[in-house]
Amino acid sequence: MIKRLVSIIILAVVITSLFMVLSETAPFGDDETVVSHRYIYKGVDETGSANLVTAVVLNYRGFDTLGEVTVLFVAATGVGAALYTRKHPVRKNKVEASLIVKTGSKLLFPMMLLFGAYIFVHGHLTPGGGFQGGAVIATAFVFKYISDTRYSIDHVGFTKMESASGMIFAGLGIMGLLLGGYFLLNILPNGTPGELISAGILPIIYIAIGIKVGAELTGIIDRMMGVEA
Amino acid sequence: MMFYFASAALIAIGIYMLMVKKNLIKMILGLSVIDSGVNLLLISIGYINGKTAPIIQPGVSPSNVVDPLPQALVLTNIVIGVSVTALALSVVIRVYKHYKTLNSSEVRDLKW
Amino acid sequence: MVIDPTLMIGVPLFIAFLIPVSTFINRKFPRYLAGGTILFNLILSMLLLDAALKSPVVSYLGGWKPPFGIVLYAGPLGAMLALLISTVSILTWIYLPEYIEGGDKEKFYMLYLLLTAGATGMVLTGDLFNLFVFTEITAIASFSLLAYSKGKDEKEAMEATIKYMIIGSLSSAFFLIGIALLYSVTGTLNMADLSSRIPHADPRTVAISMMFIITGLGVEAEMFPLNGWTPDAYTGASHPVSAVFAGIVVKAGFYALARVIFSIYASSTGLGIMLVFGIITLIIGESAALRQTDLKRMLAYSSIGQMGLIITAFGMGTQLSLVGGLYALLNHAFAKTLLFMSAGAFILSLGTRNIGALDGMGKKMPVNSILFTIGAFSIMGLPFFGGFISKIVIIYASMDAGYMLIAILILSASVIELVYFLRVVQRIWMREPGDSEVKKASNASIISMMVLAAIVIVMGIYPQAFFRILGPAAGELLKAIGGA
Amino acid sequence: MLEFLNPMLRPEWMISLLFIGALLTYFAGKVSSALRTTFAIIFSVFVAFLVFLSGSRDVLTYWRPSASPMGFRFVLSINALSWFFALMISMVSALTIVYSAGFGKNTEKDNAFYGLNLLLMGAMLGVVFSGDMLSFFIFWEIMTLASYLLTTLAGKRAEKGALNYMIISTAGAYSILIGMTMIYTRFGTLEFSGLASVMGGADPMFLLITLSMLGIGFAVKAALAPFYVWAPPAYSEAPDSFTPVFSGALSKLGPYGFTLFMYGIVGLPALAKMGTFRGISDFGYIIALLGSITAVIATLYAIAQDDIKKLLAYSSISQLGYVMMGIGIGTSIGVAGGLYHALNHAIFKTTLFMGAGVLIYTTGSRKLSDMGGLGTKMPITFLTMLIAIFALAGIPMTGGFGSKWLLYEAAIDKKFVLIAPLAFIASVGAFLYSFRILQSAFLGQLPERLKGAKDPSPLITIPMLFFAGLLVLFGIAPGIPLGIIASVESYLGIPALNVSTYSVYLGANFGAYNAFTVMTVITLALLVALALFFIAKKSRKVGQTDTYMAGEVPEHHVDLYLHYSMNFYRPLERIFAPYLRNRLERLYDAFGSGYELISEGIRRIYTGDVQHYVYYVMVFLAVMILAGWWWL
Repeated sequence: MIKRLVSIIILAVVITSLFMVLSETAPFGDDETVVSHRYIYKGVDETGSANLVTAVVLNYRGFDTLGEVTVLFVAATGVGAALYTRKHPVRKNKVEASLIVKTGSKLLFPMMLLFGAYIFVHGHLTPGGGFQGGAVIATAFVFKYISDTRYSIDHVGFTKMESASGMIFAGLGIMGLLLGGYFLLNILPNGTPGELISAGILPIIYIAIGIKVGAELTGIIDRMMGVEA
Repeated sequence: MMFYFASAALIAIGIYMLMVKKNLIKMILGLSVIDSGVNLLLISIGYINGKTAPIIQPGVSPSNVVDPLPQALVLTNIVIGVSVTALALSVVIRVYKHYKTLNSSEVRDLKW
Repeated sequence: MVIDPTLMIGVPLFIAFLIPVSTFINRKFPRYLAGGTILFNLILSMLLLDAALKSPVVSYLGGWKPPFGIVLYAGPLGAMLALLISTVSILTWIYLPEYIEGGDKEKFYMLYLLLTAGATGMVLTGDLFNLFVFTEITAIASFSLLAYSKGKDEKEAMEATIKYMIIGSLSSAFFLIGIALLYSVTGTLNMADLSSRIPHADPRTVAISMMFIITGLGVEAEMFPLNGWTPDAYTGASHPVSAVFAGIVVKAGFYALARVIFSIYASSTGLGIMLVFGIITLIIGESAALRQTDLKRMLAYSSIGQMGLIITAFGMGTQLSLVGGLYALLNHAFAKTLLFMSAGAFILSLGTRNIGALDGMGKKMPVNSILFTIGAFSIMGLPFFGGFISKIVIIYASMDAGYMLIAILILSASVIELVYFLRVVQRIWMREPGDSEVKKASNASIISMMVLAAIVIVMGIYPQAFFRILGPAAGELLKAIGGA
Repeated sequence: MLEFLNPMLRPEWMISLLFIGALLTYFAGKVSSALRTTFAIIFSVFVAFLVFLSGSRDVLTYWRPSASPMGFRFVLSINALSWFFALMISMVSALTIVYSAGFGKNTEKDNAFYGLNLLLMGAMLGVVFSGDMLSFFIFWEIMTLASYLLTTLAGKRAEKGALNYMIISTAGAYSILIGMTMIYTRFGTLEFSGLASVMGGADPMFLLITLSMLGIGFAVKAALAPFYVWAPPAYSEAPDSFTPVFSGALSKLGPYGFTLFMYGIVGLPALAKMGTFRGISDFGYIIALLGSITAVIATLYAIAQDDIKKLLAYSSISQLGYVMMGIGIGTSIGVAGGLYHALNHAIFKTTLFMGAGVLIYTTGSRKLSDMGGLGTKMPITFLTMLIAIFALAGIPMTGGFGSKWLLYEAAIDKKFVLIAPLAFIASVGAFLYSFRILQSAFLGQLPERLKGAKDPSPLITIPMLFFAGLLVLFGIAPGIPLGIIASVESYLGIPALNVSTYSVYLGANFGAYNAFTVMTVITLALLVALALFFIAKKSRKVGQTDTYMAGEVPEHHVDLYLHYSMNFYRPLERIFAPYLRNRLERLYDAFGSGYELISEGIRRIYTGDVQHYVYYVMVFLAVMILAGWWWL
């Protein structure tokens, strides 16, 4: 009990101060944009992306995103390293899924893939983007795993896809450096904001990210499915 | 204001889980909860009263959108959170395999 | 030739993504791809340091001028640390093949390469959130490398990983809260921009955000109450990973802490915290090492102690103390890497981490024993080795700044350090060996250790070469805080 | 004739020659052991010769390192004081290297042995030639490191001694470092010449603190109470062919440091500002008192030793106590006596340790009770050790008499009722224990197994004979060393002693002491005694154990048990035993184990439970936030 009491006191200190500081100095809903001012007012012209979040994520702060992709990549690799077993994992769940799940997943699987692709292809226009789209794609494969006890992804193909898409992102960055002198420089024309083919390299990056994230998350799930606990 | 409160509460709950719960999976969940709290905090900081999502399209003028930067940061942080959780869970699987327990105070071969 | 700091991050990332595919061609490929990339980084960082000493090399990511885009800033300090990271990385790369077992080797090399890239990013970035991202890359790569251990060490490795992950993730959450608070009052993330806006921002928020960030980064920097993970992680990790932790991860984490306190907050309170907790870390670390019977754990505690020394030196915040602190940082990076490597060779051939098993190793593994001794002597601060110079400079700096008590505490801690290291060294050289056969370390690992030993000795007998870099490097940090 | 050597008579030459020689010697050993030994001898003897030639001329060398963060320059200088000590050191080191070559061992460790010996010699010369505190400190540390490594070559038995030596020396060196940085931050210079002009003006409190800080470091090397605890194990367990340097040369750096800083830099007038006692400064008085106490305590321990090296180790401590007493007193006679005794001690203790090495080599044991009757078998060793023991006991005809005489005079002159009697007691004790060596090792009955003992090779005996010759020379003509010491004194600003070759003038109260006259009288007296002995000789030569073994040859174990060296001074030991129960060592041990206990507690902080670590992080954060809230 003392433990809980102490932890509550500590938390009270930390959280109260955090809350007080926030409500004093940055009242909720207050206009405090400094740097973002430019993003908001010039973002569309400068990047050609209607979705300002995408403009920030992929263009102004594209380097963060490259890092983010790397983080996921590292984690996927790490999961693989942590769960490594000498012989290739064999899935253990022998419980057959019900007919509804089986049929439903067969029906939904292509649609989910398509929806995922839609999300990352339209990342510069609508809410969402590569990460979200990738997650949706991974969900589609989860469906597969649930419905079919013997299903397993094509590991080699997924690895190739994952690597290729990662290299596209990093390669675009290096290309920008070689062609324009700046890493991750937008080397393609911006086009008309609001159209599908616009915003320069942004859609390419988001497609790459989408494939990569989808492959990686699926890979992680595949790894975890195969573990004997 | 609600959101500040909620995010502070989420962070507090997460830390409380870390400090009190002995189950490793609950501790990892705690980390996830903290992450959500931080994400909410970031989003709330970027929120501006009465404005809409930062997607410029017909009917939305630049003077009428919220700060996009914190949202971009949140996007990054979500991915980081996912990565950490995935990795932590897979490590916990291995820990359980070796220790046959998830109690954090029994997983202490390394000490002193 | 384009000398651009982004290449030091972009190329390793590209190659890391390439590695999984390359295994389809040849199993040996990943190792050489990783090594080649690190070598490329090494060469680039040398050129970068050369350029940075003349004028800082700045790179705007995506062509956006700060504060709108992310900027990489390679001053003398950043370039020097990048060089340090690549050097330690390449030497560990030479060392490591026989010390990692099990698993997919290509995964190890991918993670290893990404760790190097992440740490390089940490020391070069000029953007606070980008610093967070690279800290995470480095941290998650460290977690994964730690979890990579297979075979009989797996149990301990997994335990260490989960501990490190929980503490590390908690700390990164605090780091992000700190960033969020700062953003809420300044509206910017660029470090230079932040430092110019902070004086006009609400002091209380700034102070609280600083506390969060110090807590967040202090974990990586092994600052005292935050360093619970350290001994466990060093003990549980495979030997090259321990070496990389000491040589790269902790150094980059510490640099991030110092950078935030010096360049962003420019706060004397922050320096005071570093000073106080640095000295506590030093004493706790050295004292905890005194009674260790586990070789790697002893080195881990010694590493905590050395980090305490470095933090203390930085906390004093004078030009001289920074030079001394940086000298100690370099010395510790090289010497502790060397120690972990040679300890790894001992442990590999003995099959135990127990110090008691080292009796008479001087006769059985003479070269490795000499290398271990060199590392130990350098950490102890004996003449002819780098630690000696750093100790003199730090002591002089602390006396000069009027901290006599600190100087006395540092020296007392050094005496403790001397005791436990000499106990091991004497055991190695003065006892009679047992009968068991030992396996000699491979030539490659011996070569990489010899290079480290040579660096440490050069640091001890020709310090001017290093002072020439460290002077401007310290000046770079001090500029923000107003010269002192 | 030797003009071509003139360009080499510079400190940097001598030191770098030795450092390079150290490396060359070490690597030459990988090729051939003969080459290695030759190298070692050539380098050390040549440098010793250079030191001898260079004389006390003032040579200064500057070296300003570029890009150094502190903005200083390194200075090396040869002056009267440093030359005197350099002469002593190089003589002892070089001849000890020659001596150790005589043993002709050929192990891997010998490479390190010779290399480190040269390194140590270079470092010691570096310490005395340093003209600024930073190089002083650096050389000091190199010296400590080299001597530590040399001690560890002895293997497992030296483990504890070496560790303690290194720990206490390092603590001492750090104390010097603090004193040094205090001075530097106050005056902005580290050069002795610059400091000498400003230190005198500093306030007494500052002087007291800095001098104490530096003094602790020097006292450790000089094995002054209460810092001597490292010395007995380290001296006695170090390799036999290193101990001569260890005790003979290295320990002299302590007195050197005191002399340099008390008189060379701070100066007598400034010392007097700190308060005086009967005309000498309080600081000096305390040093002198500590010195005399050390002398007595160590002597009492020495009397009880059966281990020859341990006995000599305690004797070293005791004799260094004398040296410190003289230097502490700080009058013209006192400093002269102290420095002269330092020189004598360097010579006779080196000889004794060399002799001890020979004895141990011959008998295979360090126990005096395992030896006996070797005087006839090893006449040269016997003779040289006899002379050294005479010098140690302060018997006329040897240098030791003169220096002890000066020290007594210095103490009596100032009417120190505490110090003078302590010095006398220690002197009597010195006679007792030195007699024990003589009696146990060389006289008495020869054990059966030592029948084949003989004098060692000339490489070993020549250095010993050389030193013995020097002692006799100094006994007859004390003016030779005292002349140099007088010039040292005038360099230090202390009134110089009035000496001629054969006599020393000690001031109005004591008049002159003419060594030649003393020598003649003593020699005559000895001759008379010898004549009487032969005339009145009625005894018959018998075996030592005849009386109670009924003529039987004792078996070995009986031999051991009944050896006359067992319980040699039993009655004395019984008297002193209650006071000698290793009080100081126990204090140090208690401190050590106490700290181990604390650190055992500290490492329990790292419990291994991740939840506790989370607590630490959270407590840290909460405390920081509260503090931040409170500050603002």
